[in-house]
Amino acid sequence: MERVNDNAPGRVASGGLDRAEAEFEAAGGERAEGEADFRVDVDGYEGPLDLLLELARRQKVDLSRISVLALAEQYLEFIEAARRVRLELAADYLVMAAWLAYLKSRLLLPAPPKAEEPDPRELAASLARRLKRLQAIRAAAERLSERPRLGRDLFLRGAPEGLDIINAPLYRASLFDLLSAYAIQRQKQALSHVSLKTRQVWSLAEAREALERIVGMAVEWTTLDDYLIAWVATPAQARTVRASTFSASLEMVKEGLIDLRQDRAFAPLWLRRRQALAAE
Amino acid sequence: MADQDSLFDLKAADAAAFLARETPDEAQREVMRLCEALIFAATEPLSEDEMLKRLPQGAALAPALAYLKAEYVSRGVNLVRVGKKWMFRTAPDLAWALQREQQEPRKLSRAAMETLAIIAYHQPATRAEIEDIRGVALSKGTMDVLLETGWVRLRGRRRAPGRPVTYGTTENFLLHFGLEQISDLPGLDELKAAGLFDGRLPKGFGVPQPRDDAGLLEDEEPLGEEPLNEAFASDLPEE
Amino acid sequence: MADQDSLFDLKAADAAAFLARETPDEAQREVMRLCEALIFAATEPLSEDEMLKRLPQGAALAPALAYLKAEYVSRGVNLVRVGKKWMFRTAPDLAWALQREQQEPRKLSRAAMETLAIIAYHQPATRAEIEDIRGVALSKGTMDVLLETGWVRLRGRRRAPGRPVTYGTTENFLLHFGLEQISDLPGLDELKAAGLFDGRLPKGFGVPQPRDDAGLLEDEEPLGEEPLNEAFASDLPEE
Repeated sequence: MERVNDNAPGRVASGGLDRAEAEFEAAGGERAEGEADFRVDVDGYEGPLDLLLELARRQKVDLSRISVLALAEQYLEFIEAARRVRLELAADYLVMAAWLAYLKSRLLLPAPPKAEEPDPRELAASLARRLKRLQAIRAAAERLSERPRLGRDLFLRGAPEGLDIINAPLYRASLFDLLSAYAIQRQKQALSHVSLKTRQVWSLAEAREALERIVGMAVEWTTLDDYLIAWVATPAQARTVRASTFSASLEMVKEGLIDLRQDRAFAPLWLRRRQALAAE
Repeated sequence: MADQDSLFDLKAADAAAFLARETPDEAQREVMRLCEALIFAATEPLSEDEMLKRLPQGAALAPALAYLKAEYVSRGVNLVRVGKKWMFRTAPDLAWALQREQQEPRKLSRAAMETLAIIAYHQPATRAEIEDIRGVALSKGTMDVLLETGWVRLRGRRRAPGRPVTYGTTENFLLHFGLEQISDLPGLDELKAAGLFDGRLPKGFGVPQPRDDAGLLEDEEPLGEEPLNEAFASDLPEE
Repeated sequence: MADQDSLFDLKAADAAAFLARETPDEAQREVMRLCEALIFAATEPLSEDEMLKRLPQGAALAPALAYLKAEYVSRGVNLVRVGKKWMFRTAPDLAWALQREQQEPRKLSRAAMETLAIIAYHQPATRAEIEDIRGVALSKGTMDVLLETGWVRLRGRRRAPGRPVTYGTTENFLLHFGLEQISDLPGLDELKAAGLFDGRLPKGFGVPQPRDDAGLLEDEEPLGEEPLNEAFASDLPEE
């Protein structure tokens, strides 16, 4: 059970009680004269112990000198009154009532010959102790909540500069890491050099660019090999240079830039700038 | 050098007497200046360990803090200790000038405040002990609210049938309520003398001192990994 | 009361003289306490107007601030005026204590590890040589990290076109990897025996005998003062 605040209706184990309905005048003539009607609001109590403490306070004596018998009677009257208005009471109120009724009868009756049951005086004292303990914790809670609070009464520095921790890196590596990094990378590199030995290839674009430079000079029939293969290519490149140049020359013939002739199969290729262009 | 521990509770008159008796030398003055600057600059209460890490080797921290505390007792800002941590904060009697209108801290319900008080004065406390003192069942919401404030923590489990979870207060609790240590709780001595919080102990066994140490008591054990079979399973801090 | 404006720039000696001459009375002490708390708790520098709003009617602000400032001059925290606003600030000479270095362990990237190994075995090595051996371009970051470790140093320049910087290892390198001298680095046979190289190596593959002589080799010359025209100009340790 939790009470949201002192006034709002709280949730109560009995559940669904309308506050207005829960409020009623308690029967009882124990009140001091002049005191306002003892209006009991079940919602206002946090359980039977809380109610008992409130009733005990009305005895206006030190809790250690309280009359537990009187207290039990008041509680039972309260419960009786609540039942008369058909107020549904939480089970723990009724359990307490049953226990207090038992305690009351034990306090009033002479002790049974065989004292097998607990001494009623002990039980009463224990109840008084519980009430005292509840009252004490209430007072403690009160004192605690009256303490100056941080952020309300006490303030820390509004704008602290802050303490810096500068993280200086501390590198760690083992000799094994170092050696294996070295070995792995050198081995990889050594092997990839062998397998990836690339052939040098003259691209079509490169061949065309070279050819265009040559054409300017080739007013007369000239062999392709004389210019390109001899001067540009190393022996290893000869084939790719010849192949790419031939393809590029066919392109240029098609565009009407040069003439191309070959006297017989596998004979040298002759190349000449188109006459019309040469005349310009 | 006077007994330092007693200085940590010193009042203005004690402080004046202490300062009249003891005068820090130049080296101590310098350690004091450093402590002052460090605690001032820190965004949170500063532990003595952290201070030592930043002070020159062999600096005498304890006397420096004792002097500083004494010097600040009568000022508008006080040096206070919470557990093993230090901070400056405004003097309690100046609250009226500092209070900021809009910032009213959320008020705890009476149930929550009482539960907090039981946990504080009676810790480590189990749910059953809290319910026994208050005479009503403890709602899950109340405990949720308290855990949310950061003032209450789950400490461990009681070595008892059902291994119930034990609750205690945090350093934040001390900080928030301006307590240096848990034994500074108001009225604690009277309550102990009256034997009112001997809940689970038979009479004559003495009264347990509230404990909020990080370590567990003899009758406590770690929370462990098993699911909480309490009604408060959801109280466990999220991982 | 001395001229207050001059007090706002006062030094320790002036402050002592001022405090010896002037003693605040009890009322002034209370205003000082309030100012102290207000400035302390404020989230930004506090103007005198704002202070006046929270002080009792007729409080003498200026002398209180002058006293306060003088009292704080020699402390670890100083009261300073910025324009017409006031704030506490840790004493400038203690800035060193507010920063603390903490070593944070870090691992080298694979690229950095490989580069370090190549420098160790092939030193003195230029950037081009490292790139040639690794088969990939060397990023600036990698070399920065290696220089930061303190294991790699700039040795000099190669007597070659472009006069590229040569890199070598440091004494710290030997220390960290537990080597007495650089020639203790295992050779090809030892590396093979350790299973680090498998058998598939091309003919003529070798591992150099590393050397890290402090002196420059014949084909090296001092770094000199000319600016580094390398891509790694920023690799040079800061002055």
